[in-house]
Amino acid sequence: MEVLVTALICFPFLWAILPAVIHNSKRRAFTVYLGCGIVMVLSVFTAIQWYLAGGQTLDFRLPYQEAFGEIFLWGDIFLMCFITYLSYKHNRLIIAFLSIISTVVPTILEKFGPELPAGPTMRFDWLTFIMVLIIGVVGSLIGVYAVGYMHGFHIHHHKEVTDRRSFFLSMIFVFFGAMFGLVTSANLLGLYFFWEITSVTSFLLIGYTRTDEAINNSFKALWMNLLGGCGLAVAISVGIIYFNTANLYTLIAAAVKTPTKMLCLLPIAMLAFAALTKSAQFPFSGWLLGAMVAPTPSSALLHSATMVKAGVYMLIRLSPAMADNYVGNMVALIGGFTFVAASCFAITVSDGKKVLAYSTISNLGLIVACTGCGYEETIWAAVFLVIFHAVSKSMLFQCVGAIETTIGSRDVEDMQGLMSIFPKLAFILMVGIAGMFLAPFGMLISKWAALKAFIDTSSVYVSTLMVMFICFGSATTMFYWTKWMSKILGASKREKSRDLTKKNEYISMFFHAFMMISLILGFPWLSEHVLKPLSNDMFGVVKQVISYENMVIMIVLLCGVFVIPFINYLLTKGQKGKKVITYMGGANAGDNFNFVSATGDPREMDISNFYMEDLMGEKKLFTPAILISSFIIVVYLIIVVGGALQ
Amino acid sequence: MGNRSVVPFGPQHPVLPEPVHLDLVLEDEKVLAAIPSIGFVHRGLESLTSKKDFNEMVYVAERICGICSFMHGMSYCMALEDIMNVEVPRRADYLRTIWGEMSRLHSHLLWLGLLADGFGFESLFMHSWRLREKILDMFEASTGGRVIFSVNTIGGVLKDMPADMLKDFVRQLDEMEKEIRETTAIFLDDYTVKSRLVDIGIISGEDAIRRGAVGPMMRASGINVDMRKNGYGAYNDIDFEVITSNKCDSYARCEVRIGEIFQSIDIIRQCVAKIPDTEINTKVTGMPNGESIIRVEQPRGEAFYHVRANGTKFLDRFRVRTPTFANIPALAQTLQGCQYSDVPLLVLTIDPCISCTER
Amino acid sequence: MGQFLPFSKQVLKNLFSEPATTQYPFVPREYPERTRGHVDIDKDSCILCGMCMRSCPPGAIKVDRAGKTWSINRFDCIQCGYCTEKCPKKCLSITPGYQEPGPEKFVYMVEVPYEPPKPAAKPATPTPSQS
Amino acid sequence: MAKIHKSPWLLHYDGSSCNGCDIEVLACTTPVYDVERFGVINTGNPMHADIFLITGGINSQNEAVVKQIYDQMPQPKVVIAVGTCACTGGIFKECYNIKGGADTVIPVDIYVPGCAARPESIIDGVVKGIGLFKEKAAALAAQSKA
Amino acid sequence: MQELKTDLFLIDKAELLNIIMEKKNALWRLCQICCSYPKAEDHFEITYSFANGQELANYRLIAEREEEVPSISRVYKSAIYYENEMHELWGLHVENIKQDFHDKLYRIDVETPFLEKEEKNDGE
Amino acid sequence: MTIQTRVLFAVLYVVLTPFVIGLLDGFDRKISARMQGRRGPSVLQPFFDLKKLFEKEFLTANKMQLFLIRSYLCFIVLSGIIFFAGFDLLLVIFSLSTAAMFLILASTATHSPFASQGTSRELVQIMACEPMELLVAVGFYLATSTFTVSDIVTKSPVANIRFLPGFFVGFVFILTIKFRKSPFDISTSHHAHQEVIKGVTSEMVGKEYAMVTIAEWYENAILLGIVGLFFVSSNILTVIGAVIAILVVWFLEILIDNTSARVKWQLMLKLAWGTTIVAAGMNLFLLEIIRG
Ligand code: NFV
Ligand code: SF4
Ligand code: SF4
Ligand code: SF4
Repeated sequence: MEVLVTALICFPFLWAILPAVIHNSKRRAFTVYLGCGIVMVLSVFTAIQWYLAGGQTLDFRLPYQEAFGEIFLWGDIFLMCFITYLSYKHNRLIIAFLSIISTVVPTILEKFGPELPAGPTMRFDWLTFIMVLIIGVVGSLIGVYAVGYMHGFHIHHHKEVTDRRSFFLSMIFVFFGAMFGLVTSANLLGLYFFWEITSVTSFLLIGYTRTDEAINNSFKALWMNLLGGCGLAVAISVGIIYFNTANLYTLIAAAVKTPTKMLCLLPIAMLAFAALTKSAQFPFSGWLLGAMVAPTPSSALLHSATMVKAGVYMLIRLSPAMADNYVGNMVALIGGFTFVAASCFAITVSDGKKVLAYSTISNLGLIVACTGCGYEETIWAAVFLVIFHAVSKSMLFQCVGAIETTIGSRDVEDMQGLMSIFPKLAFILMVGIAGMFLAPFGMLISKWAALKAFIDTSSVYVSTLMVMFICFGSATTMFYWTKWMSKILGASKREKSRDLTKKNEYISMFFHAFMMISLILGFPWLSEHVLKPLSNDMFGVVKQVISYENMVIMIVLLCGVFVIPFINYLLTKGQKGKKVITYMGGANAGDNFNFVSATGDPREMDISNFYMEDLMGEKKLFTPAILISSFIIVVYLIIVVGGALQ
Repeated sequence: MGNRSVVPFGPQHPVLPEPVHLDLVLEDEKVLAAIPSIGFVHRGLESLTSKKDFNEMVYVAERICGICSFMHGMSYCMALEDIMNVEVPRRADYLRTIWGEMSRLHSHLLWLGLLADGFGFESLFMHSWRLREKILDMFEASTGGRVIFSVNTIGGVLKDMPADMLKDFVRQLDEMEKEIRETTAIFLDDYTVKSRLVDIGIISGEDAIRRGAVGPMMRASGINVDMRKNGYGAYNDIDFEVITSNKCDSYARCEVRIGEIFQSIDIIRQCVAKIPDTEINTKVTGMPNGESIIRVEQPRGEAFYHVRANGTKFLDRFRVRTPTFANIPALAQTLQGCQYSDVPLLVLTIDPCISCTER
Repeated sequence: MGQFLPFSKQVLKNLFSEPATTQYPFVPREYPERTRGHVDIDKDSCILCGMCMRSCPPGAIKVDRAGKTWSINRFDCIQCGYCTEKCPKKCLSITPGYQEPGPEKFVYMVEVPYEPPKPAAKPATPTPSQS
Repeated sequence: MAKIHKSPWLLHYDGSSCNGCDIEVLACTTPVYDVERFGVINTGNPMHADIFLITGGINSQNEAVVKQIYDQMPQPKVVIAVGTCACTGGIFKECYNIKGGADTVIPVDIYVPGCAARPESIIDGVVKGIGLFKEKAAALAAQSKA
Repeated sequence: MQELKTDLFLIDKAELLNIIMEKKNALWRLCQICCSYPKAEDHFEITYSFANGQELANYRLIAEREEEVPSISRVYKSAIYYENEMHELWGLHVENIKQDFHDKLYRIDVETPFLEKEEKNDGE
Repeated sequence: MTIQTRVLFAVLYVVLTPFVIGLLDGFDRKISARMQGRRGPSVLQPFFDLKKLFEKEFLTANKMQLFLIRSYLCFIVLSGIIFFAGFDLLLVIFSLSTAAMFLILASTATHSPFASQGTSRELVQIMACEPMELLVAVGFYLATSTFTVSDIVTKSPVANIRFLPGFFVGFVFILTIKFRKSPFDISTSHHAHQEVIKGVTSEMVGKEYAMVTIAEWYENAILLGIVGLFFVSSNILTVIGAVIAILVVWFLEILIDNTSARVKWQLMLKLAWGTTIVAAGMNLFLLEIIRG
């Protein structure tokens, strides 16, 4: 096991060198495919190995742990220097400052602070198992997709951007390595190193095109993530100074044992803070939106489908320590608030990628809220959502990217009638959207569990607020997804044209769709054999989250969603109806797309959805949302820090 | 195109009984641009002067519109009387005034109903129209027609109203007044109604003048213009105040028209009290030769009659500029930036009469 | 702000009182005497002068002097009453009761018993009306 | 009291009338005449309508509109021409822009004369239309069975 | 400017815009523009009517058959309907109307129906 | 609840709803007419309408519409079965919103201006109602610690309205939206004409429209059922109270329908959410405090 995990972490880092040095595009593509294949196989193999071995929590040290420790240390320092250099170059000293603080403090403590007991530095348990699978499978599919996409990006669409694909592809591998490291580390120092790597790689990926906007956004991402890094640094320092440990689990255990002691909560709060920044919750959601400038889906989906999961992963880890305390309340409120606010913003934007970005933030908000609650049900729901979200988001991003290549726009309004011109793309899009909000799928089950749990939460205020957040959030979520869906199914204005989507993009997308559907179908199994042991591990109780009865209903609904339309489709196929032009008050010019205008000539009819910018537009509500969420965070942090210092 | 909709509105549309067409550019439901189109009821009846002689034209003029038909007939006759220098008997003037005010009453009640229909208040629509039926009954009893009366003739009117009939009408109007007051109060007080009218479709007095608006549209913007003050018919004997409002919005237009309903009732009462006992028409002979411009206050505002005769029985030019025609530019302005759901309402607040407009 | 549901008083009153609806097709309607329903002819006094035909704005009346018929297309008549005014014999009148709707437009024709006193008793071309 | 139970939904379109007939059509739906007694609803949407009440003599601009609306009504459907204008063109038939009568554009089933057609007369027309509608529906059913 | 009868003045083309501006600045409202073609006189008569309160003022412009008349739609926006109508129904040439419907204000089959009538009558 | 009773209730629901709600609809039209001073149609009119609609020729602008509408109907019935067979209330609401999605897809499939505008408004309506619907389920959970309808009925010793007055007020408020009654009848016009003609149903011809009508009846049955749920307890006699309550609410909706103008969607959204937050939110908060 140790070896496998080490391989999992080290392999991508090493493999990253290959695309960087190979410049022949065919051969480079081959290396990337191969690398992704290996990563996928390796991760699946590791996971299965572990599963077959009985699914016990494994605590272990890496082989050559000391050597790794040194690498981490110097790696941290290298990253710090790198960032300092860049920020000096671009005249953003505040970033250098953040970076230096967050690196220097733990480093000094580690070097010169008290000697820490040598315990296990890694852990592999159910959550790791899931995360490894997500990163391995979804991540490597993204890798496959990226090769084709980036080819199209440079060769066909954006000739003006310098071709730095070698760099891009190798960064993807670096990223995999860091993510694997992140989800397996138990030692905060190791975790911190990987954490910083993800921040920096994402910074580099966002700035890929080197336009002004890209550079600005990349720095935005950087400072927000570094701020989170600072939180992590504080947590490490507190851990080392007060608890004499840098082990995540020790800290969690301490907090679980004495939830009323603020000092114990402090590192948890700091870690949670870091996680909030990483998972792009309000007020730190800006960076994820900014990330959308990166070459369309590849990096965007890296962020939405995988990187943000780092934050969520951390919160799920922490959640037993957050049950019914200040930290938990803070996280839950931020999550709930983000859920509502981001879904409101998602209504007001029409750029497909932006909708996806906001919906990511919003869904993550729901997950975060679940973790903040810290009950078995919510963890169950949170993990469930993580899985669904990863698959469907990755699929959606790829799909929007492919659509952009094909129809030349990623605006939702331009996807009118996609179903009849590019049915394959539309099908994938539909599956993805359905997976995000339709009746028996992921979101719904999680909402169900979350509502139940929040009603039972002990804090009256939090409970009331959270219930409201969820109720309103689910209404707004429904709005933007449905309007998108209805756009796709509408009548099409465009001519059929050639589908420019690459084969490998399709392979990746269909594989996702397949996964999605099997996840949906296999959800009782998943619940029974993965999620239950998971919450059992975390809380030590086995609880049937969803009753047998409801399980049956959900399955009935599920079949309903597929079977009812299908049967009806078959039944109505033979119906003969006379074709008639649509009703336009008698002004139809004869083809449903034009009407007789006021001047007597045909004029093209356009139909667009509601965006409600006056009501809940970014311009109007973004600043208040940031203020409210900052307020929540600041107040709770003051409570915790103040309490700890007393 | 981004998130803009470009959609047609009408010509066939149940909110408006008459065909109106607009090209709308919407953002969500906000109207960014609205281009009205007219011509769905354009019959070209001004050209009938070459086919019908000036006497038959009375009946054509009446059929410009079924709502303000009486006044069209009357103004046409007034124009020809002016050209031919005919003195109309005083009683005929009074009768014309009474019928004219009854027309205004029925037109305003009709409008109130349509407005209620436009904002989805079905029972209020039904109420207003039920009240209006009584006026129509009065019309039928006095002229024989419900909407087209054919009582005007060049030189006076064709039918007289006996004194007891007039008394009976006044009695009926007294009874109705209470009911009308109850019903119109809803337009002015109800929360949901107000949410649809207040501050919607604002047009300032100056803008109204610049765009040539007339009638209640103008008076609701605080401009005191009423052709009745020119003193045609019996109006120079009647005592009345022009009703204006300074709110400039849809609510003000509603307010002004409601005020005019009661004003009309009052004018009818005064007329009945003062009506002299003379002939009802004078014999007219000869051919018209000359030109006349007549302005009459229709329910919807000032109607502008321009008649030019050349000494034969076929007129040279018969031109009607109806109030709705004059109000369309003002309407186009109020439509800018309103909500989609306000579109029919704003169209209704000018009290459109397309058949008048397009003749 | 305005009042909430101020109309409910009247609405409830209506609910419990007799509706205003007439029972029309089941109970026939009574018309006031002046109602202009349709044009009737007193065929005995008609002299087939054709005045009505020439004055009718939509041209609904046809007078056939040779065939001795007077006919009216009631689907074309606009009940303006101009013919009744113009008729020298005042044999036309406009009376309550309207033409039944139906699937076909038809012409109502009466034979006029009038005997012209002598041929060419009338001028061949009528002078313009009302000079 | 005999009842006429059916549910013919009306569509009313003003094909260049003077308005007089239109307001009388509307008056039919209001309390005093209340055609809803026969299940009549004024829908305003051709897709749902059974009876097409057309007023006015149809001008050139309206011709296409009237045809289009007529085509959008599903069978069985009945067209009623309301008012003298819609029957023959009436006083406007000599105008340069009037086609003259609704039957110049679409087949008309019932003519309701009158200027303006009285509500009673319109009700009679509608009741006749309902009868015709029944027949047409039966014919359609027979046809679809065959 | 020459007074024809009460409130009716004959003006020529050069005066038109001045008068219009004057009226506009004094906040008069445009009542109507009427075009006619009296058989006997064989030219267009275009009558512009303005009102202020109860006051009325009419100005008449004489134009030959093919003569171009300046548009006042840039001063009085509401004039577009009148001017388009004159152009469409009478065939009067109005120079650059602010919003030209190009004979589609009323979509009629007959071209300039009012003038054709005149011609027919002339021929009789 | 035994499986037999569940099946029985479900079957009763499927079979009786069209008759009961159809009749209520007929009375609704009659009462509305009387309120407007008219005589109104026969109470059986809704059935005549349906019959006629099914007999009409089938015209279509887009073939897809029919199967989407059928799916809509099936889903509504399915949700009703879940409700009346006594399963989870929250799932009923979720599946209702899934059903609504089919309606929306059906109406946009045609690319018609009025249907599309109506659809957008329909979406706003759903968005306006959904929080309150979910909160009703939450309320019942707070009062009875279960989402399951059968348990809510059998386990509550007294009618839950005692604990949930705020929820009830909020729910009755959004019922006006759900029943498509006047102040909020903005996406389809059941009454007096409006700018989007028939909105969502503009393009639905004959049997399509009939199916939508039936689906609405089935949905109304569920909603009225939820109203009843506030009033029933384990005591069987409370059913009478529930029926009376349903009738009163139903009459109230008719009254509101006849005494208000249609408002704009912005105001509707604000009012609906405002009421939800104030009425249901306060009640929720108080209940939470009581529960500790
Ligand atoms: N009042 C009036 Fe007319 C006239 N003239 C107007 O636009 O209604 Ni038919
Ligand atoms: S009433 Fe009028 S339309 Fe009828 S026949 Fe007499 S003149 Fe002709
Ligand atoms: S005008 Fe009188 S008399 Fe002469 S034909 Fe006609 S009906 Fe007969
Ligand atoms: S028949 Fe008479 S009332 Fe009816 S539209 Fe024609 S002119 Fe008007």
